[in-house]
Amino acid sequence: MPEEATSLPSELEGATSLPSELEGATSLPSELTVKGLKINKGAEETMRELLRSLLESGKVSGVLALGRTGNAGGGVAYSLFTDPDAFRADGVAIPLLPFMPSNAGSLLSRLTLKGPPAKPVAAVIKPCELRAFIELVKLNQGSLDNLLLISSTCGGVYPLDLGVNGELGERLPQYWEAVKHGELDDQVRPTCLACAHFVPENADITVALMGEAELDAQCTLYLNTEKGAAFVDGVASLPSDVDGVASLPSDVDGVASLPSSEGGLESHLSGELETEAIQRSHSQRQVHQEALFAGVEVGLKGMIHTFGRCIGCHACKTVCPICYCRMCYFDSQGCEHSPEFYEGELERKGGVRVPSNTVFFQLGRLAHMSVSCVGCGMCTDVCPADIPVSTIFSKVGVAVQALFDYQPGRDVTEELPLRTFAEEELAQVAT
Amino acid sequence: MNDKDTTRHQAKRNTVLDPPCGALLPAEDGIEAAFVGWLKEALNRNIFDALLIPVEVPAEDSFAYLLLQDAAILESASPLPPVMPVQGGKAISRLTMRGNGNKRIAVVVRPCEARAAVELVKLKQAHLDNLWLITMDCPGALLLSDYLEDPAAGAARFAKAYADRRHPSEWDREPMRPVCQICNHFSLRQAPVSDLHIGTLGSSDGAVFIIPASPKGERILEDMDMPVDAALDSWAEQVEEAEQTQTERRRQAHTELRETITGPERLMDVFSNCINCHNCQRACPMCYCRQCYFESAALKLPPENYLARAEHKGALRFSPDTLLFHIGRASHMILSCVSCGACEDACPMDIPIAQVFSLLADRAQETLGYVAGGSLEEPLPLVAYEMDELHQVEQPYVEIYHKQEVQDA
Amino acid sequence: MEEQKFRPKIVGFLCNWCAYTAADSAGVSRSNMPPSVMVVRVMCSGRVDPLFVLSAFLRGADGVLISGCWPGQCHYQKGNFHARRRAAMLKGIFETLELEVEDRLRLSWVSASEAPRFVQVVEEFTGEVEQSGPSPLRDEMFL
Amino acid sequence: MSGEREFEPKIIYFLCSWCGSGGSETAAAHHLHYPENVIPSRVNCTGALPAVHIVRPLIEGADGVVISGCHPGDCHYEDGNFRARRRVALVKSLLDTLGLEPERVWFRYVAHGEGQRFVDTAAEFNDHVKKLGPNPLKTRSDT
Repeated sequence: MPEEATSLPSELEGATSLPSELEGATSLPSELTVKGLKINKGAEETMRELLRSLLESGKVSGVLALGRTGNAGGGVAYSLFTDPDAFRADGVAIPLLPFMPSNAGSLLSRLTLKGPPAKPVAAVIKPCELRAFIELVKLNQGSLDNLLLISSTCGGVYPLDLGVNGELGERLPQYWEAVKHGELDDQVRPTCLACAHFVPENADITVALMGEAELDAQCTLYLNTEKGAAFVDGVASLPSDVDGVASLPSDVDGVASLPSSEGGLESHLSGELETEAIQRSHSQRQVHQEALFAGVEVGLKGMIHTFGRCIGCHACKTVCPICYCRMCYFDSQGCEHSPEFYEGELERKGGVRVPSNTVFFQLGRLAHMSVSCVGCGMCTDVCPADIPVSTIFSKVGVAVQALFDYQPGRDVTEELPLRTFAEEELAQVAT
Repeated sequence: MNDKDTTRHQAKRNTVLDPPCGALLPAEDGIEAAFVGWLKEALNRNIFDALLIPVEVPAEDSFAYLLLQDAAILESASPLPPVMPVQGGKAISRLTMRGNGNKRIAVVVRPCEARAAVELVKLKQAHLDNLWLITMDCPGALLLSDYLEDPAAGAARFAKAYADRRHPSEWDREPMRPVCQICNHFSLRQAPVSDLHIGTLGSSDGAVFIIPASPKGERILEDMDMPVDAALDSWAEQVEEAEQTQTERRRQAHTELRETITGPERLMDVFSNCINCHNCQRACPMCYCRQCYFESAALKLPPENYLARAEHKGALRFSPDTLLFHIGRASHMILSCVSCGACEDACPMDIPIAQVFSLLADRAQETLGYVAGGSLEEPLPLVAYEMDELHQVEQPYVEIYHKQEVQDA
Repeated sequence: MEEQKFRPKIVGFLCNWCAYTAADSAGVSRSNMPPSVMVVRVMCSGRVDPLFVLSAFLRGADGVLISGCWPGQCHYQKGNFHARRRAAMLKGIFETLELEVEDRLRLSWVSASEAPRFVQVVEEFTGEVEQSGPSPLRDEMFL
Repeated sequence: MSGEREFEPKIIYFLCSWCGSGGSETAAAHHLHYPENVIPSRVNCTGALPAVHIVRPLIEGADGVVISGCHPGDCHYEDGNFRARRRVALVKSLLDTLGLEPERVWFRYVAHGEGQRFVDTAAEFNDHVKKLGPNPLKTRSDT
């Protein structure tokens, strides 16, 4: 019961004093690398408790997380919660729901576009959303200041269709069962099945989900940054006084020894999060990815086959977190052609599609954003013509990013590849 | 003012077309084939220079508007495809937004697409001078998502539902999109905005009517050496009958719909799944703005604003403008809404947006005495006004408050 | 009876300071070169947005030539380095999608004084494109 | 928590700069007062008030919106108020169809000299909205 939980005394002790029967966090060397905070509550409950307590104590002024909408509670949308009650067991917030109605990276960008919030705001987002946000920050579309980013080792999300026809709720038990075994439910989006980056990078706090057999009863929070540790520190309701549960070092020294976020956030995944389950899932998803990429219809014929049924709604662009331009070139005057243009094309080819620029739009968008494509899959999800946009974009993204040894969302201090260069490189390109 | 009144009334009177006669097009081998053959002949005889018509895409899983002048491409053309992937009005607008071209182009569209084109002309987003609009009695279209699941099966479903093209009472509207099921502008009579209309209703075996609806259309039939001498009584009769049933269906559906959407509680249930992708706006032929207000800087606010609103409500849905977007969009385009259903086709969350908008459109257009796409002459309702109208929205002034104020003072 | 010889259309984006000047001086010195390149002068090869290249291909070009100053000689110091990265990216996209146009995009450094080199680049590239024939993207209706 | 306190509506009062605002100035000159929770907002002409700006306050936190422009025939721009009337009719039709209380929007002409009428309108609308109660939209978190 949350009410009880709040009244529990804070049992913060040094990390070194963790009882030995717990593996994972406790098996680490006593000094600096201790980041796993083991809690004897389920992951869902832990999240609720943590967020509720953060709001209640005023440590954060708001929490961006998924929540139910509508009276029937049928819909799911991200919301900016300020009322701690939303995170009670019967509250509307559902922070860990495997569903992505929009890429929260875009939402965080919208929130912080005009500057960081005056008081901290927490956000519970998925690894790909986090990567997207890092890219957006690099593109000057948001700010990391005063944000507490909480993410989890992701078991994928369900396609939007499942949220519409109400199957989402029914599938959840299956989903969590699979996640516990470090597996993926086969109904999650193909993009997720093939996701190579399901372990969050740059999160202040990471909730371990994949392969956590006991995630209904206990969970581990990895405090990757000083910021993350500082926020969790003092959350009374989390570390319980039940035997065998680790808690965070309360002394400042212990906290300070955690990896610092100075000079930008960096990935500080330590060995303990790279569990066997995660590694297994990694290789499984790699196989999926290869199969998925191999299935892309390539060549001009392939493009026309794939994008022939495109209705030109540009929804893929609208939901794409990286496509932040307020006025896309393909919606601009540059793409509003005169009748003479169409007549010229008609003379040349004998026939011309109206509206034009179907494949041009896709290739042009690739040219503009593929170096930053995080492979979140929103584009496929939202496509009313069921075009596997994301598969194609990921495939190209991976290839193009490899050219520049770049990984979107890896490091906020890393320059965007098209904004930087090395004098001695790519000599083979110029002839 | 008198002048204005007369023109408006004339415009309104003109909106029911009753040409006494049409031409007959033999169609022993199927209506589509006959129609396409006729178009091919017209193209070969240089009656038009080019055609804008839905053509099956190479993957054979959908249709796209293609501007063509090579008659060979017409083989894969479909004058009445089972789906409406791109609203034809939008295609016309893309083609002619910068002015009339030099080529004479015949455009084959559904009636709702022709009405959208007319609205777009009034909104200065299209030019029809060098276009010939050709429409057909339309049974509706399938939901795009349903069709794409299995295009071949979809095409078969569409063909079956529309097997008897001559009797609307035989049309099975069940497989069609909800907004098509309640469409009462499926023919030309109430919105004679095309130049030629293919009347399948009430036609006899082995022939369909080609009905001239404008002097431009008459000239084409003349040039094609087609005598305009077939009486249209049976067509008019069938259309009128179907219009009545459809109008009744529409009224009933709208009454039922109102029950399910009115009030903030129910309304927010309708929009609870919305993901703010604005795809309805993107697909809508009337939403022509290059930069939509709802994607503009006007709604990009500092974090304190969002947090303050969240504080006030306990939480703030994010992105925060779901309802504002839908009502606001309605306030921008609803008077031109032709209930074409493009929005619903494009919605990834299956929100019955076209149905809601068709209800809003009917009522708003009724309030302002306007029919979207009804005629080129009638001015847009927010551009025109009458001095003596709509007094019901003016709040009458009652002196009672005056007295109170004096007492207070 | 002979079929008309295929004459490729190449769109050349030439930087104002180097390649364009080289082309100009090649013309002034009456060098012979194939009339295949339609020149678009840009202030810097770094000005060439990937969309320029795509739009050239999709609207009928058989080849695209981007030509600017040698590395280290850019009038704007680093524009050509950016151009090189963009070209690499475009080629990466073309290769991944197997659009068979990656060899139809050429990036060549030509300094202002290298008129003969410009002629050579145009001759070479025109020859290559002639060999490969018309671009597959050229006549496709459903683009 | 604040259930005990009397409901004090938040009202946006759009005033055209020639008549409505003039009315408020006249009211000020006569030392008439109107409820403090009525927030005046000047627009150049009611005809220049987009329909969205009537809807937006209702969703983002207001309990009512009232609009005052010149009397028919008095518009500084000749016909702005007639256009405004059509727009208000449109908004009211939308709100009515969606069951969102069109009575939260008022449209009443106030001339420059009619200070009393301005004050009365503010007071009367304030009472009217009080009777309607809080706008249900403004407390919903999922709009």
